[in-house]
Amino acid sequence: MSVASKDNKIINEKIVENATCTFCGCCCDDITLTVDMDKKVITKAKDACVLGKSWFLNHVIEDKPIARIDGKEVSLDEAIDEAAKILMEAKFPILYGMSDTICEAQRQCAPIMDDCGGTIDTTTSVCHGPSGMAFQGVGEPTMTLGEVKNRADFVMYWGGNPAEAHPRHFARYAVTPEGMYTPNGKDDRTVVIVDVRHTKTAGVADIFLQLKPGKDFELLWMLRAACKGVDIPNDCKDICGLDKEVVEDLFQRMKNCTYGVIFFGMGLTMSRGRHFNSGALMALATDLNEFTHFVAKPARGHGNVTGADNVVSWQTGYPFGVNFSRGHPRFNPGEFTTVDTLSRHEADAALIIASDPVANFPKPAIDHITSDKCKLISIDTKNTPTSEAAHVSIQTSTYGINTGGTVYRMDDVPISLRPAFDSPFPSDLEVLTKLRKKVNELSKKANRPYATKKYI
Amino acid sequence: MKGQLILLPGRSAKQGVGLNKGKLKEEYIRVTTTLEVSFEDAAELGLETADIVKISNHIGETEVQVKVLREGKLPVGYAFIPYGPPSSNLFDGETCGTGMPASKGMTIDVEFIKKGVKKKTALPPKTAIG
Amino acid sequence: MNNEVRIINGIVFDPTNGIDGKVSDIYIKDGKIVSKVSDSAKVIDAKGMAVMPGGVDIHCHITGPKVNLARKLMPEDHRLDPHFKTPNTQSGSGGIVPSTFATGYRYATLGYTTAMEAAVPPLTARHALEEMYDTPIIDNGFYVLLGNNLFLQSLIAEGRHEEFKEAVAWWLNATKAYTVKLVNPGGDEPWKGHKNLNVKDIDEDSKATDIAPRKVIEAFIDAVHELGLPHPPHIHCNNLGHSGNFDTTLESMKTAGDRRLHVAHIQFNSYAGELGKPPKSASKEITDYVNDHENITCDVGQVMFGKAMFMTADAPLTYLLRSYKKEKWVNADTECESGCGILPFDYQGMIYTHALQWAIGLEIFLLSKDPWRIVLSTDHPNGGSFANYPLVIKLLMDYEFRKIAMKSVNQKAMNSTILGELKREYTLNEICIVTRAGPAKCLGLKDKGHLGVGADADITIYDMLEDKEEMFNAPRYVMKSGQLLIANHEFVSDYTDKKVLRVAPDYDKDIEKVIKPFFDDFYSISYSNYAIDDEYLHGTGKIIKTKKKKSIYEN
Amino acid sequence: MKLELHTKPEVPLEAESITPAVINKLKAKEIEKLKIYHGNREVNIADFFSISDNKSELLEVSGDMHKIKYLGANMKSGEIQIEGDVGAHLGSAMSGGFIKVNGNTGDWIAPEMSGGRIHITGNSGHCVACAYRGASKGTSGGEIIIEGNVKNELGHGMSNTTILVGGNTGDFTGVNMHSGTILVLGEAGIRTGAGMKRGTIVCKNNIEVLPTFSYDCIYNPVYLKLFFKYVKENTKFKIEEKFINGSFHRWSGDAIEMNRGELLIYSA
Repeated sequence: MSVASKDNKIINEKIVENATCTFCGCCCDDITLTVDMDKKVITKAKDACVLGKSWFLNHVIEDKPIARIDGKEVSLDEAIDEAAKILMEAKFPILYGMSDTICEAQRQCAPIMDDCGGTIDTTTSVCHGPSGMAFQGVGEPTMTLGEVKNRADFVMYWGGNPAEAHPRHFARYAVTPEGMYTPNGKDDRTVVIVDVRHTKTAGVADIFLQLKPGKDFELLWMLRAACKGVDIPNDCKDICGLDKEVVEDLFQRMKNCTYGVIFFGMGLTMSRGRHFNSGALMALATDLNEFTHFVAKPARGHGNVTGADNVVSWQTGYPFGVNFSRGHPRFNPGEFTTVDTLSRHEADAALIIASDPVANFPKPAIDHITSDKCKLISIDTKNTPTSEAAHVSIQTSTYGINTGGTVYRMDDVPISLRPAFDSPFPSDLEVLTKLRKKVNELSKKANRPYATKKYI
Repeated sequence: MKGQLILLPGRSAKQGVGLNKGKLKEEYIRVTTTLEVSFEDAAELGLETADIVKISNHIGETEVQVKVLREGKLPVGYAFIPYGPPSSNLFDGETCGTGMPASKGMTIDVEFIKKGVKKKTALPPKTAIG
Repeated sequence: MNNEVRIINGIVFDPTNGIDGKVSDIYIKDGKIVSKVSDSAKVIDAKGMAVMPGGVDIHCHITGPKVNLARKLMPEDHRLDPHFKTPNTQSGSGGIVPSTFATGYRYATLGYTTAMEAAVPPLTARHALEEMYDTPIIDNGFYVLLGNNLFLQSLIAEGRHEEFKEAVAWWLNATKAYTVKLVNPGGDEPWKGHKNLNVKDIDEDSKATDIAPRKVIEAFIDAVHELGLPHPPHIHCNNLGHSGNFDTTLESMKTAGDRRLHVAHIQFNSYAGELGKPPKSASKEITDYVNDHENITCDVGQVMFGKAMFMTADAPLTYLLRSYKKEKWVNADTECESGCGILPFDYQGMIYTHALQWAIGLEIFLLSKDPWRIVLSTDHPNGGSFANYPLVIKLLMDYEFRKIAMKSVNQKAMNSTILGELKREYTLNEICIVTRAGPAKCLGLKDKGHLGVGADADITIYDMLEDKEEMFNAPRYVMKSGQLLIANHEFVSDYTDKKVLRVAPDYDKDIEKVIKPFFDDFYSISYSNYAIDDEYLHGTGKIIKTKKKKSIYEN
Repeated sequence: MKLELHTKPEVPLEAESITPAVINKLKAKEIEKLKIYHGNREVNIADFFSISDNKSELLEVSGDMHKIKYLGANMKSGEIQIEGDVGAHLGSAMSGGFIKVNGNTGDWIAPEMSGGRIHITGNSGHCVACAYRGASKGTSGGEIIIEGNVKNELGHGMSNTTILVGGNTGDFTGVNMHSGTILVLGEAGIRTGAGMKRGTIVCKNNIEVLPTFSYDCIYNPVYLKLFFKYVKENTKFKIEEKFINGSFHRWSGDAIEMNRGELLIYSA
């Protein structure tokens, strides 16, 4: 479509309706993009939040090489050959990341590591990995976000800050929308926030509970005991910083609602106790089903990390931290997860896809990944500290803006993307498919002996 | 002036916006080097908004700029910083058998270095408003 | 490349074409069975071996969101059963819910080449299709859960039959499904919206459900009949697993009148006794009805001792079962459409109820007169893993073995059944019907389940062994669409050109105008992002033709 | 047999074949060709260890082995003596025999142990005698003695195992335990005994008790005296007389799991 702009220049404009923003786990799929096809930029992102707008509007096609080895420009095939060679020669390679790419590309990753006998890990391990482990231990009553919109009359956020991390979560799914059995929106819901900080999120609360830092588990445990008929102890205030009456009132509200939901964030998974904190919360939600319908859900973050979880699970049986060095998938968080393998100086090659450990990881891990003991390969859409430190660096196009594909919303609902404009860079899918083929060829040539029996 | 606080790194919208512009760009760097402390602690430590402080623990150290919060926003004794390279400098690689480094609630030393210039507030880009 | 194959000297079992153990040759070209091939065709000598069409599983749970949740839930189970990499195949994890790669390979090593996923919520059907593409070798298709769809229920309640039918057709197209699945129709609303209640009577029209389950069942049977789908609705009846539920099952089947209906895992619906008390067998009442009514097909859902995993859209049932052993449990509600419950389980021979369930399944097999309408299944993984199929076959084919097996389980349960008196032994031909020819016919798959000219060259060749469990556990050759995958029990190649079987009935485009407002109000994703693009089939889609029939509401 | 590490592995080395049952059957030459796994490569033991015959049933292994996993895995009988640090999964699924470590160990010591003894003179990592992720039950027997400190999740989901710790423990000691006994002579971390079903946790120092535990009484059971006597005879732990004869605060819990476990904290 061509339209006249203000100064009467004709610009070549395209409208993309119902586009999906992949910045946070909300995956809002109702965004209307206006694209300037000449300049290759998105000029408007109607209905997107502040994060979404900055995601769409800041995307420009940069003038930079597709592939580099040690900073020198090379062809894509040369870079892929070099990457495949490094991975096959390595004795303990790891593949990490995958949160900012589509499922179709993620699907290529586990087979690559299967062929070269490495470890595959996703950003889940430093996000809601502990919740995943807790899920394996206690299970979880859960739901899709539409159920919250339609039914929930009790909504709780625990240890998260959706106002800043998932800005449209309130309006689209959980607090204000008018649903089937919640025709009056927020008036039909009680919103409770539990956090140690008075964040922006606390502003929407009907009830804000400021917890003593690090006492999430204790409060959850008291509520669980309350489900079994144990009284809230009198020294409740000393234990968790909340008055006994407040906790009792909270418990009554949880018990007496019709459809209750708890969203929880990394305040639980990242603090002391980790998987036991989120496990206690899931167990509490399970216990509450004795009285009413109650569900819980981790408010998962970045892009398509939920998709990575799903893909790795269906291909290997385990959600993250999966090792193939003995010819079949093995799972043990803490042993095969990226932070550990790097901090313990074990990995001798690292393929980082669409994520940035050099900026976000703990210092000991960064020290190893940037050392010459570990050959670093990066596939990313943007320049990051990781791509700059990498031996082989490949630039790809951006999902959801330049390429289509599937992403999973935080509640495991898959959504197809509608790209806005094309990019001169290859897609992750294209690069990884080529790499998978190359690694497979090399592995057939290497002909390593395959194990056939269980060793332990 | 030196004291101890417990650090609670986390996400913020500004950090998310900065991330999209590019991790090597100014805005992201500015956001991720801002340490939020409570009103009470600032008084105790004699800190004011825009002061440059060194924060450190047994893993590493980094220099950040202070932002003093209004009363009641943060519990006393705690400090907040958005995730980013500076906060990474203080994380331990220990994951307690979970794969997740303890990136909330580590004790840090805070030491005053010098007075700083007040930063411009990192507003979202113009085009993004409305 | 010469893609012709000649299988010679084999003992051929092809019940569809009336061949019962006759030594003859089979010719294959371009993935199909043909009447002759050139002399340069590759020869497989199957002397002394049984040649059968590839197995068809009509009801299992192997792909989709709930399967993946169950997979994630069980690391300790995967750990005990690794699936190793070979030069031709990828690694995976086994256990009660294997990873996708392991699922495909393990079905193939039992001689199965087609397996239908029995329950996928429409909202997450994309996920199921993606997983199917990662499940090697076997052809798939899935049944879409529509029985608790609130929009469709409201159309039924308002008597808008034409629009209902069009909407069902739209949903089948939008999700790329094979047929409709009803699970505990009407049960989701009381569960989600009324503090975990359930419906108990198929004529119940309480406050919790605006519509009685029978009305829903009837409407779907009619719609699917009129749309002319190759396979009727698949129903998981109300009250599944409860003592005394056989009445509900009979009533559900009667609702169909003379129209077709497939009752899934019928064993779980064949219990006499009082609600809340230990069950008794009602296999006779159920099989009597099935024997007399040619419109009814069913699969057994045989319970096998050992590990199992409840994984069903019948969420209240899993919650009820959780109360016995408070272990990990998953509930997953899907907006406007479905529920889901997941619970790891162990069937133990010494427990009365479990032993009785095992016996009821076998009774149903042995009492049913028409093997073409009763399909072998364990409702994998609800009654046990599909890896149990060879053992089920041995139990059916060997009366003496059955008697020995009966001795090692709960005797009170055995004394309350007539299993010991049933001396019938299945023949190889009958086994071939209940595992291949029958399910293919039930599904309306004309190219599968037989070895006549024009059929897909999905062929399994077993060594003729005395021990039937051993025989069916390790086929010597397995061929998919004419490509040899297993030769001498080893994988020789990895087949990727698999198919997703689906239907695409025509519908009136105006129905979208009726559906869309509901989406805008009550769904959390946009209407235009709901229907699945063809690219999710990765070029593997295969449409089975439908034939519209006259509406019974027209005069 | 005596195995001495001559080359440090660069990446994790998995050496489940180093157990008395495998080694004692073979001659030194044959042992050299046993397979172990260096990352994803199959290598011979001789690539990393020098082997000498000490004409004894005792299997001696020495060197800095913090990257070596699965030593003594599946062990049913016999004895291993380890000089130096070892890595994860020591004594995995062992059902009998004795492993002595003069040094520190990594994480995941003795998962799924059902019998035998492990004695570690140094410190140990996380998840000692812990159930694998997803499983509700961990070890089902055996005895573990650690003279130094242990980190988190000691005895997670264990039943019937006895664990004696001379130093401190991390958080969640005895979490979800089914039965068995844990003795902590140093400081225990927070949330000790969370979700425990039965079993006993004895602490010499005061701990922060979870709100779901309820205080019963002070008492001085006879079986504890016998237990301490046993500990004194079998370890080098310093156990003072006043501790042996002392009284203990008894807390019962976890209320979430029917209150049948006990937490004994030394009073005076």
